[in-house]
Amino acid sequence: MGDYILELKDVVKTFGGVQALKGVSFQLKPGEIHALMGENGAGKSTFIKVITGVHQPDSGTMLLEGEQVTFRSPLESARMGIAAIYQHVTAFPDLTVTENIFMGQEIKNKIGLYNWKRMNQKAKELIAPLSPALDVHKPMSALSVAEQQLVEIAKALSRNARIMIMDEPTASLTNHECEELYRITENLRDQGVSIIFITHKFEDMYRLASRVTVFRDAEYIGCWDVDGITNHDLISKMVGRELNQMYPVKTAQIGEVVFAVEGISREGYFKDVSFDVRQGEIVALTGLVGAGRTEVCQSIFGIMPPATGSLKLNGREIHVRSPKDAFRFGIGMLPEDRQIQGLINELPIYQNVTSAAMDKFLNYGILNVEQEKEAARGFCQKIQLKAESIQAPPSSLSGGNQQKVVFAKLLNCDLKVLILDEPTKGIDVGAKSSIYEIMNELASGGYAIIMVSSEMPEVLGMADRIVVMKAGRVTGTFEKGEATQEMILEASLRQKEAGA
Amino acid sequence: MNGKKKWKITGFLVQWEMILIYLLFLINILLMLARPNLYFASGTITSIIQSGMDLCPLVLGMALVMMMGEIDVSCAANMIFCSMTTGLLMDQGMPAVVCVLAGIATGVLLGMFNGVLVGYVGMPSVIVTISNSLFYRGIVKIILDVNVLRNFPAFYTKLAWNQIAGIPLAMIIFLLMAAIFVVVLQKTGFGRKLYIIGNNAVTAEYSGINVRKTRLAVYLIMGGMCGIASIFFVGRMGGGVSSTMGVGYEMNAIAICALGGVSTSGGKGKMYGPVISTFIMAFLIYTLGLMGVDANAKKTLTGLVLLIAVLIPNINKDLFTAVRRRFRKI
Amino acid sequence: MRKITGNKNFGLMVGLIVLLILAAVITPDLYSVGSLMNMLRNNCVFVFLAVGEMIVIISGGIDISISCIMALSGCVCSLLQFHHPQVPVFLWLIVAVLIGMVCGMFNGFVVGTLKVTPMIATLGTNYIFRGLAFIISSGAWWYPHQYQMTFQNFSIGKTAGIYNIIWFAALILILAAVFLNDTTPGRRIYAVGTNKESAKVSGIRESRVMLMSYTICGAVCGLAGMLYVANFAVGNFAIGDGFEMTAIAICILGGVSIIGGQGRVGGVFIAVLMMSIITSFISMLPGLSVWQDAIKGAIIIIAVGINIWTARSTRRRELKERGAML
Amino acid sequence: GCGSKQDTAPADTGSQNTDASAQSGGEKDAAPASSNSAAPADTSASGSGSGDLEGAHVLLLKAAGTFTTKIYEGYSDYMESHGYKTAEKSPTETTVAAQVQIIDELITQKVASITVATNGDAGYDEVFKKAKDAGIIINSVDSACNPEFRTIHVNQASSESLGAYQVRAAVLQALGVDYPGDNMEKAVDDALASYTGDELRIGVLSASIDTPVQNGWIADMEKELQRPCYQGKVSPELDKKYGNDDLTASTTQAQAFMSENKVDVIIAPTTVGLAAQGQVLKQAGSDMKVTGLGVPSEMQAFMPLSPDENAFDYVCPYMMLWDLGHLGALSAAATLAVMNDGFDGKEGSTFTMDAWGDYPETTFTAAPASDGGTEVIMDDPYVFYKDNMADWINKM
Ligand SMILES: Nc1ncnc2c1ncn2[C@@H]1O[C@H](COP(=O)(O)OP(=O)(O)OP(=O)(O)O)[C@@H](O)[C@H]1O
Ligand SMILES: Nc1ncnc2c1ncn2[C@@H]1O[C@H](COP(=O)(O)OP(=O)(O)OP(=O)(O)O)[C@@H](O)[C@H]1O
Ligand SMILES: [Mg+2]
Ligand SMILES: [Mg+2]
Repeated sequence: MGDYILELKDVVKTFGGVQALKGVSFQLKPGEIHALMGENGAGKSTFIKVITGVHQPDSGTMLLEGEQVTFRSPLESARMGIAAIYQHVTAFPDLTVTENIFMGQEIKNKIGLYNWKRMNQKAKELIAPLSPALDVHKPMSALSVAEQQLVEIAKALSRNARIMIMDEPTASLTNHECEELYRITENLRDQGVSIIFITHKFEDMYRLASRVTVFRDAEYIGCWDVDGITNHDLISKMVGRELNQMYPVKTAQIGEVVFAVEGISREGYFKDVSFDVRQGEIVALTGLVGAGRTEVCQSIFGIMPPATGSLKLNGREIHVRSPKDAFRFGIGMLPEDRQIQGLINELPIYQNVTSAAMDKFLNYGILNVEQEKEAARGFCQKIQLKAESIQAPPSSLSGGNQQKVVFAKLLNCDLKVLILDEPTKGIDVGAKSSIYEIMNELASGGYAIIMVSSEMPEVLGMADRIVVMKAGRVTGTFEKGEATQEMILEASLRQKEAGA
Repeated sequence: MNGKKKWKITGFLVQWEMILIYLLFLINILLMLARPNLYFASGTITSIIQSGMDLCPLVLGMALVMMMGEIDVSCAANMIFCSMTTGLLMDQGMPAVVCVLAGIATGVLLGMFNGVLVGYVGMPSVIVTISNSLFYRGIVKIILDVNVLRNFPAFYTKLAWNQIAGIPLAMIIFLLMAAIFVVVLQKTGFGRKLYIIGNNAVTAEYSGINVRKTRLAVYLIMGGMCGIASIFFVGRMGGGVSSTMGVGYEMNAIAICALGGVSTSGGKGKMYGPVISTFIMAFLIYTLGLMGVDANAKKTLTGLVLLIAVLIPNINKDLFTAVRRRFRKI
Repeated sequence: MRKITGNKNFGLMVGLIVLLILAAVITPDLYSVGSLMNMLRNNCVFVFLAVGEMIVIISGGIDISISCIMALSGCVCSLLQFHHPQVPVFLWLIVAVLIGMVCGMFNGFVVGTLKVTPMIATLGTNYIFRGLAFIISSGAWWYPHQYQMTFQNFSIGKTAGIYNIIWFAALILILAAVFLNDTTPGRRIYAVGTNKESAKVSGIRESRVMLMSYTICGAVCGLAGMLYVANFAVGNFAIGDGFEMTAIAICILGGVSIIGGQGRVGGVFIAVLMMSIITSFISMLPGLSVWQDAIKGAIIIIAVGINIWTARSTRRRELKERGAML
Repeated sequence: GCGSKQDTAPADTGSQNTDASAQSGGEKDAAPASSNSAAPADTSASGSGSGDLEGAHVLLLKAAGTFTTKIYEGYSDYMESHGYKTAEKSPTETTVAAQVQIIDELITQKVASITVATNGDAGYDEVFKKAKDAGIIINSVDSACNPEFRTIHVNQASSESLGAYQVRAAVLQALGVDYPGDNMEKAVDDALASYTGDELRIGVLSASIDTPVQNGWIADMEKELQRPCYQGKVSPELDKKYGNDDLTASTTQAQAFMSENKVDVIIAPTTVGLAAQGQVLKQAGSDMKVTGLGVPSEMQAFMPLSPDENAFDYVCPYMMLWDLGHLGALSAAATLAVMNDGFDGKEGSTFTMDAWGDYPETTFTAAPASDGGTEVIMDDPYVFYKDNMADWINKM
């Protein structure tokens, strides 16, 4: 039995009526990096939570170094040397970075009180390799999503665990930070830590993992050595069917400029940002963490209107003071953080879908619910949403399917310009490709699309034009053909604007 | 995602609003058994219902406010302020219609003040309305001082105390208003917005809902309902008002809404709930009174009933899933 | 300078200073040592209530029943010390705290374990505790001659020239500050208040933390009840009616976030001072007795407004600094 | 002339309140508390607990408390000795709404009569109308209700005399004059005639701002101050503060009086206010005096208890009230007169109260009241001072 540090057999977990795990098995060797992959809703996150004791399995056994164990709370697993970074950032927004890092393993002085000084100091040391400028005294809520993710990583690292589990840690990181994370992860492995690494990105897997386990529809599909498996095989194992082309061939006719951003600035966020987007075109907005892309999008969308500069729709200047205005002008946005900005977790899916354009279903002020459901059903089919029913709340869906609900919401509005902030963050290959498909279709249908993305292949694969930002300024604009990964990276590190 | 969800009788029978109805029946049966002579005497039921109607407009408004995830602790003070406006204008000899409308307009105005502070300035509603409660009542105390207003339109007392064919007038008006509120909350886009904001105000904002305006609108409605409540209240109080009246009514209104299944954190519940629980409270308190329960024991019991009632849905949910699972196995 | 204006309680402190100056000009009598001490002494009860309420609010709950816990403990202590004068008085201190703890535990159980919304749960127990207080006291009042001097001395006796009740309040403030800032259970309260989900995956049990915060709140309010009756040497089941609202107002004025996760003892302390001064100040202005409520309400709104405004301007300044770096 | 009759009569009444004194047993100290706690048990025994109130006579006072209990003892004693069922139904909160609710319940329960002390000036009209339509007799006691609906108001003492008594006592105390016996009016005239100091200022610590009966007394205090003997000697303006009959509020206001040091003496026409003010002054060791309306047992810590003490060693040298039990019994008599003897409360009409305790059979005449209705006045206010306090603290 000594072969495996962690072994799970026939683990079953149900939530109400939903079977999240149907008897899955899994083995982790000491000192390996083991990738866990699978479509959205395959049960990966649930599996992790069963390991760490957040959820208790209905049946099945878990062996830690050959000994059978059961964890009734994450504290118990932590005590046994298992650390985890969960998929949805599990930060305490009002507590400082330091405290978040040391939650559960506080440093205390002789009489049992917190030693804030030492904790702050150690926190700084832990976070420095990941993000040197981060102020550990700041509350978590003041950080961007990516920065929060970095803190979560630092927190897991501080545990000195034997087993480290990371659930999509790279989902909101840019290439640069991913590299840093790879380095750290490899370091850990070299120190003998066993690592489970959940991801939707193949490059993560190739780069790090020696073995990969695939789940599909709550079932265990198999485990392979990374060396012996091809991309194509893996995808078909994950989706259960053949998936030929990740990025669709663009069919859209690019037309006139629909929407132009001219020299907008907002103090402390971004300065003098200009770009435009044409009918049928997909413009990617990329850059490193904290480049201010999200803020530019929010400005355009009316969440926090720009202080100076102007927006032009079809050549006419428009004033967008609120998202309501934006929708009226035909500008819609898929926000970065779907949990906080995109979903209404307690209301049924169909009400989520119709929430941005309820007026369509109003008769003399009364909502026509049947019509609403009809429309929602249509959109959900279009994006292949996996849900029990459109009456179910989004909280019962997996991360990827939740994102699809937000997507369906935008489809329901009649838009001209679509802003997609990290549209495929945490979405599996199957869903990703169908979202690319949809984007392509929309572009063909005459939409102008602005896509914020940190994933280089996605940027290169989907965009007609690429706008790179660095520290609140545009540092480069590239046409589809001319851009390479190196050029983009160079631009995102460049000090001064180079001009388009 | 498949087709329509089937309407299930079991699901219908155990939903919260139905449980409230059972509760109402239970209290009735209790009273019927304990005091048959009183229960079947003419006028008893009418009196009971009338006794619970003095704050019904507050309940309706509060349900909207709570649905949105906010609260209004100032409604009782607002209500007294409205009564004062009407009363003072009546003393000036203004036509009754003008006075009543001015009273309601006052309510809307005070509601607007709440709404602007909550919606536009971004203060938490609890603090805004607690301090405005002090503020509004404080002004009433300053203006009225030791004086009492007794000059109110005659229909006030008729509304609260008269009946048509044994049916209390106040109840008829209440049910009419309740019908409007049910439609507004359950059927209209406006109502849906309240659910959305109550669940996740940020998402609401990103979905193009003008959250500030909606918040303001709800507080305006609440203010208006305070104005209307002043009619019911002053009527019930026999057409007289002084500065300290109606203290604690806001808590009663909140308790009734909570009993009705409206969550204080927003986004949950239906309008029927508070409507039914308005009657439950009336019956409960009156019944305890008729059974000779001492005024203080009455309070303790009311508290227990409130607690047990809000506990039922939790127990009920577990029970329901257990039952469902068993049926599925068969 | 920036550090001062950037402080979360800046608005409050400005308000407090303005009030102090105003009071000094208009009612200089307020500043005689005796008046000041009496003012503090009689408002100490709000220190207890607000600290208790604060702990509950930080954990993400709210407690409407605090004044009733206070009344219950006040009644029981009054009754006992009257009927059993031979028992050493410090025992009543323990009794008071225990009664409060039991009540608080019940609240915590209903909120934490049974998962009833805090507002409603404590609205319910509010009625229950007050009713119990009535039943225990049979509606009777206790008057000064019915209180032993040793019992009264808990509040009105002096140590080092300062009333004991003020010492108690200071002790509670310090304990609360250390507890909330530097101990694991204290930080757990913030953790649960700021994000329940995260707390769950960090192995913090929400139900236990809620139980703890309500129990502590209850204990402090129980103590408050005893010291309150000892202070005034008058007691009945109705004491403290409506204090919960004042306590909540003080908390929010002191910068405690009503949705949980944020709040500091210092802010609450300043807020209590401010409220006490307002009350005493207004009651000393002849003819202004009826203005009390209106002025209190207006001041809370304005103070909270200033707090929001300073928070915003701090943020603006931060952004400006960052803007310079762009 | 206020005195000699009452001086003896109420003093003997103690033997009448058999319940209370029996309960209080031998222990002197324990007496007030145990009689307090015994009272609600009495209440339930006499009907309210058993629930069926049809045909019962109900006393509905402002709120539960010693004051209420003592009045009800007299009321039920008189009623029961005449063979009638009684109940006491005072609310928990001193609010109009609570009383309206209770009255409505009582109507449904078909009680025979309601004797009420209202919590406010307004708010009862409709429910009283409903009660009248149901044939229920309505009288008021202590705090009058709308004359349109009551048959008679049973007033403990005329408002004028209460106003005047309290002002006189206050002025005398400010001048350091001990209770002069029956003629306070003359004593005030004498004392002020020789007074040459600064204009005296009187503070009033009242209950809530809209308590009608208190406002009436305060108005009558101001009227008393218009008398020529006060001109230039005592300020006609009263410095009014309101303690809402709440301990903290009353104490805060009481302390304000002390800190401001602007008034020379304080009148608290409410038992809660008087005790609060007494406590504040006593604890501070202040020279300021307070008088007003108080219950002896509640005030024993602030008053002289034996004739050989110096009254001015205490913060409240003397104060006044009336015999609460007697007031209850008189209200019962008035109700029975309306029910059985056709007493209609018209001005000049009379009824006879049977001998009760040591009060002999007395005939009362309905006189016009200031609110336009009629009232019977029980007596002049009764003054408690060092000679009689010791007797009274066990009885009231
Ligand atoms: N707390 C829960 N209650 C009910 N259902 C749940 C819960 N958590 C997960 N599920 C369901 O369990 C299934 C597996 O979800 P899980 O989050 O583990 O998927 P995943 O593989 O991590 O997907 P993704 O890649 O999108 O993160 C989904 O169908 C989801 O809806
Ligand atoms: N709530 C906040 N408080 C303070 N600063 C913030 C906040 N949100 C974002 N920022 C700052 O604004 C800048 C840009 O934000 P952000 O990181 O969201 O940009 P981005 O390019 O969209 O990056 P990404 O989407 O990869 O996170 C960063 O410096 C970030 O630290
Ligand atoms: Mg997942
Ligand atoms: Mg971003």
